[in-house]
Amino acid sequence: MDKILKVKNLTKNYKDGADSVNILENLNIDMPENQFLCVLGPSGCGKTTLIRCIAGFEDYDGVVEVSGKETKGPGIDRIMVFQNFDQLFPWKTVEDNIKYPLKINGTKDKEELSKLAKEYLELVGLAGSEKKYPHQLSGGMKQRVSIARGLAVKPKIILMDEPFASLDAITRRNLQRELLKIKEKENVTVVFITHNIQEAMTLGDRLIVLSKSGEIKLDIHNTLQAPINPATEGYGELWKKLSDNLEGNSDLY
Amino acid sequence: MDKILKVKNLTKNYKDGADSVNILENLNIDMPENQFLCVLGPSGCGKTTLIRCIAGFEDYDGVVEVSGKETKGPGIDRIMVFQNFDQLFPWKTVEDNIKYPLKINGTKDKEELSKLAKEYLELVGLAGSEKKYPHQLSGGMKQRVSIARGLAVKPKIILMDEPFASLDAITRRNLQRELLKIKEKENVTVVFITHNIQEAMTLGDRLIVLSKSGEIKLDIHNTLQAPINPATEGYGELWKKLSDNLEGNSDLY
Amino acid sequence: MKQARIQLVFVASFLLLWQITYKFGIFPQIMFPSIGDISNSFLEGFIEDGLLAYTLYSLSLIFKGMLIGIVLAFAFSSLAIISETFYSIYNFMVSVCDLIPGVALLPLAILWFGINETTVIFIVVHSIIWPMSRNIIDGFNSVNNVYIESGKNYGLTGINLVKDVYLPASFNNVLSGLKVGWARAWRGLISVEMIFGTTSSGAGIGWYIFMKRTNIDTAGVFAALLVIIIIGIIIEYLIFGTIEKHTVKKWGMVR
Amino acid sequence: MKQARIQLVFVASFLLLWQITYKFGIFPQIMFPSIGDISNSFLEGFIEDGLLAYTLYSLSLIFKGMLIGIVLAFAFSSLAIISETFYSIYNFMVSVCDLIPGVALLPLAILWFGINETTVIFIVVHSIIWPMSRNIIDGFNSVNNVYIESGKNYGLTGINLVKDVYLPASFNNVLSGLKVGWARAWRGLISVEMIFGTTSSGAGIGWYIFMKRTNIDTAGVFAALLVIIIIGIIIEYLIFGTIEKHTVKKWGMVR
Amino acid sequence: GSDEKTETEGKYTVKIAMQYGLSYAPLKVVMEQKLIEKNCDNVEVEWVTLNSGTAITEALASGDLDFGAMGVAPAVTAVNAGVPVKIASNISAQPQKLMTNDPNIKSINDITDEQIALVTIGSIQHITLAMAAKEYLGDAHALDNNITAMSHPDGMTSLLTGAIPMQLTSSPYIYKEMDEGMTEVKEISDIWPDGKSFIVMLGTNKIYEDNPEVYEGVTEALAEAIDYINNNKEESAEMLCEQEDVTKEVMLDWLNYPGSIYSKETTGVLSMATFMINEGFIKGDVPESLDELAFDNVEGN
Ligand SMILES: Nc1ncnc2c1ncn2[C@@H]1O[C@H](COP(=O)(O)OP(=O)(O)OP(=O)(O)O)[C@@H](O)[C@H]1O
Ligand SMILES: Nc1ncnc2c1ncn2[C@@H]1O[C@H](COP(=O)(O)OP(=O)(O)OP(=O)(O)O)[C@@H](O)[C@H]1O
Ligand SMILES: [Mg+2]
Ligand SMILES: [Mg+2]
Repeated sequence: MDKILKVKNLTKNYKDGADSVNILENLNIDMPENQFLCVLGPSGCGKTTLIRCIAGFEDYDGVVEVSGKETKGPGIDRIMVFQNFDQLFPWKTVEDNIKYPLKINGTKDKEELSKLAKEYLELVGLAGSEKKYPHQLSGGMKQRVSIARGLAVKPKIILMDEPFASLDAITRRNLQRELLKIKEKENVTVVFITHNIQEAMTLGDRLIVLSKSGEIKLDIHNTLQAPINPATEGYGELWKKLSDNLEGNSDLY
Repeated sequence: MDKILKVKNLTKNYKDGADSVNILENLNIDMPENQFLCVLGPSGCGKTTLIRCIAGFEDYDGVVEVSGKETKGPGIDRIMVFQNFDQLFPWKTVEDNIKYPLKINGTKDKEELSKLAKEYLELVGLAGSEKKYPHQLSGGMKQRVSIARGLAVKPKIILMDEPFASLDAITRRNLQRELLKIKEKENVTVVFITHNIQEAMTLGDRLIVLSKSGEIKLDIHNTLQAPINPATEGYGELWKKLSDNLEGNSDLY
Repeated sequence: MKQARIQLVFVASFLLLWQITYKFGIFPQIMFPSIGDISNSFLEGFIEDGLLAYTLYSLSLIFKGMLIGIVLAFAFSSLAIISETFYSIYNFMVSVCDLIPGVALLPLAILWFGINETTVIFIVVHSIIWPMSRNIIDGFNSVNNVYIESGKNYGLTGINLVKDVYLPASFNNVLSGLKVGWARAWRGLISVEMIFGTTSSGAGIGWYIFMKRTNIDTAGVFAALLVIIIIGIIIEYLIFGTIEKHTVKKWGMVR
Repeated sequence: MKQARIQLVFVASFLLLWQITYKFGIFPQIMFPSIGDISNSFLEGFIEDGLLAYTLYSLSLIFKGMLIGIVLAFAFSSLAIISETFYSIYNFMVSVCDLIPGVALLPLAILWFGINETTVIFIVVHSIIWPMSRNIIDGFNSVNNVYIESGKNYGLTGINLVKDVYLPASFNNVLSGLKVGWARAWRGLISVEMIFGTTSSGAGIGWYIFMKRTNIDTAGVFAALLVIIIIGIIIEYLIFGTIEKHTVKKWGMVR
Repeated sequence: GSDEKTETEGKYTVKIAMQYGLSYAPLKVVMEQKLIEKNCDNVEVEWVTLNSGTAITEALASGDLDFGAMGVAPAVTAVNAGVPVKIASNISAQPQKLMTNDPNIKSINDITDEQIALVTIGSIQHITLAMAAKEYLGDAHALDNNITAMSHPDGMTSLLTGAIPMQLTSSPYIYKEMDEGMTEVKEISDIWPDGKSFIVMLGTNKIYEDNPEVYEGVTEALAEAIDYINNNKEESAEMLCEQEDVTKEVMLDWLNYPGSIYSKETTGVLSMATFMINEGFIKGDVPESLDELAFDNVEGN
């Protein structure tokens, strides 16, 4: 199977002063279609930077290819769910935030749009908040609408930056499950940043750990058998491996 | 010991439309000094709203008392660490963001200020980022600076809204530990919102679970013996109790 | 509304103070008429002097000027956001052109357009396009990056990005620009009407003020200013107020 | 810098176009002098006609006017943020006063201050205080709540909150306001100098333009405008550009 | 604004406003030669140059000015409106002509709806046009709708560039326009022939009554200056050419033109006032004698 996403020799420097350093240096990642890649790494190591480069929001050295073609800037084939709470358009209702990208990408039928908005809002547990404006939502609600907006356009690749960080355990688990379902059904390729090792193990079929200085410290396939939970065979070892590779030592959590 | 914080009959309605509902209704919470209260609850249930009322940023019905005196608006006695990433002043460097509240609250000595800024930045693992502006930080780094800023002023009460949500496991664990140390040393009272049950159990000596509709569903003292980890006696039961009271059912996590 | 009450009290105090100043003869009465005189002039103006026609004529010019000014300011500011090259040029033009007083351009305008409405409208447009562009461009430049990136991510480019993201995201600045532009339009128009008037093709309220001033009819001047103020208040609170309520306020973008 | 290069090309093309227009006699030469004529007038102006003195005088008035205008606009806008009552009044005043053309206020200014520098400065202040206040107030109103809440949380109130939070947080709008104000100050001053005249303490560049026009010395008029433009560019790119670079741009608040 | 002026160190500050242009030449001479200071010991003079009669009138009414020079028509308007001022002296007469670039317009009767540029309504140009209209067309307001208000230079360029067919203006513009081949519509100069008052000096009642010495000092200085110009054209031209930004030769030409008459005696003021009131240009009662418009010292009609 061909690679849908190729990151070749990616080097990123924000060039924001004389002493600015390379955040990422010569990074290489290949992803086949329908892979679910989880990226772990200490705070400030460059995870967000990496997917911003993939999404096309940053200048960088190196090449990012989608389906064999070099990308130039952002595109609807790689949808980003930002780490930022305030990524929804504040001038649009929750519903319209979801409908709008669909509309500009070809779904003109009003009923179809309403149906889709409803469907994805239900998916993230927000049926009933259609008419609210983003400033009327809680942090976690904003995050969920953003996820719904991103999923609704059915991108080839979805780039998610700690999308579940502000969600309670139950909502998070439900969304994890839904995300996996969608991934299979729609054949999406996912790059997913998380700080939660367990989440990474549950979701990813490939796991990357970045070091403090932005290098790939670990890049492995998740061979655990679904459904993955602490009782799954090999869970403990994998957990330990990831945890050990995360900078520093862990004796708790 | 007298109560340092009393929330009496707190009712909050955002009054943003004809069909606006009470987010919180007749809530009562008393906290003695030096208590560490963890608040759990599903996304959108009113946790942020609750501590915003305590902090004095919202209009509400009912009374919030600090050391027996009714509060009127915000005050330096109750420091809030917001859920928002962008709570740092973008026009100040990381260092100045920490120094500034100290300066306006009486610490005039330059060296003293630098020493304090350095100390708290080291605490949150950000030594070396003193001269950066907030827009040059990663999400987790911003969160950590905000925590440092809040702790540095040594408030009587600190209100923390998912402060560790965007931190990796190791940084999070370190900060949890430091927070507990500071709490003991400075005799701070903490209200701490989290979605992480384990975190709540590790940190809180009191645990509150809010229901979807903002009622107090559970309000218990954490009687586990420190150091608390999954092997601690009673850990499993407490975990199950909290988890069961969080709206919905949990069979995973 | 509490606001309206405060404003009413303020206006009433102002009028009272004015009348007291008048009564005590602090200023020569020929230059400082009483409230009564001004009211009389106001009524007389409408009943006898055709003040309504002057007002309507000025309003028609203002609306034409505003329309052209708004369209051009948006078109150019949008272009400036789309193209960096154009940005360099337009930003430069705004800084330069905004400095040139309308009076100084009048001869050129007459040369280009002749002596007619177009010349007046040209000066009005010149009064508003630059400050409005300044507000719009600066507003566009300060739009939160995440909205622009979201927009681009979902496939918006060029004019669509401007229309659907830059514009609503900086709507507060745009409204400021419109308010400043609206005031500038009035001031520009009145100034030009006062130095360049014609009785044949229609005359505006600036001309009316000029006539009253020439005839040392101070009450008449104030009556005409009153007309401008009343129109201004209506536009401010009815039009701009309503727009604000249904946009930036509803969106939680301003207090 | 790429920007500067583009702007240079633009200016060069503009000059070329001007010269071509001139050469082909599209407009009567009495109204449309050549670049050479304008340059000559420019040099002559400084060497023989004391253009420098006129310019400096105008600049001194502008700086006085700007200073007063800025101080007042900030003082009142700050008060408006601190006190809701004052907000209702001041917002109302800004909307109303901004509509009143300086020329129409001239009689009152003469009455209050007599014919002297103060009257001119008064008109300049009137030109800038309202649009600047508009930008400042609207900027203050759109400051992100979390900054204000942080500020209040750390014990800031009243003027300190304005100075340390509102002001830097809305600095982009404030800069817009200053730019618009600066341009308005020039235009206001030139207009008042042109339609009003000189005072006993000196004559400014607007008066210079008036004299040149009266003598149908179009090249002289353009030379004086050139002076204004050059000063404008210096202020824009040196002063405002530098301020922007070291504030809003450094802070990541604008692109 | 008048309070802070008056006596400083026993000196009275007299504040005088003039306008820009050839017609104000005598005041320039007074200023250059410090004639007022020569006439009165205890006087300091503050000169201001404004460019609208209206602003001067307003300053007179406010008490900021003691004297102000302006066209006859605005002067009459001011006195008639009740501003506490009267004419203190005549200053000059200037030729004014209705110039056209349209060879088909030879007489006022040829004018239909063509626009006429003149400096402003209520100006002497406006009133003379109305007088001609009354005389030749039978209605003082017959041409009111043809008027476009424009400053002299703007009007001139508009005329020369063909933007407007006619302009009613005065010297030196008429000379420049004649040089460019513009022709004259005769009747205007007939109705207000050379020599009739053009610019007059207004003084406040206050200075006339409270400070007669100063008042006299100023009017006498003006008379001296007028004499000086009439007798020393060469020197005057030298003195004035810089102000007007022309060569001395040109200035001398202008001063020597038959219509440029400097005199302290008013001519036609009463008739103009009568006309303005009768034809409704200003409201009020027709003055019975010049005394209602001018102080005692003024001679003429
Ligand atoms: N400014 C506001 N205006 C109107 N409604 C609001 C506002 N802020 C919050 N709400 C509503 O109040 C409810 C509680 O919000 P709150 O932010 O307190 O939730 P939370 O418990 O902090 O959730 P999360 O864990 O997702 O942050 C939500 O239903 C939300 O829609
Ligand atoms: N716009 C920027 N300008 C300059 N430096 C930046 C910028 N954004 C991020 N950085 C720097 O790049 C590094 C990586 O940041 P990034 O946001 O990619 O981290 P992250 O791995 O996503 O961290 P977190 O888990 O805390 O979100 C950090 O050191 C940060 O200071
Ligand atoms: Mg990140
Ligand atoms: Mg919350």
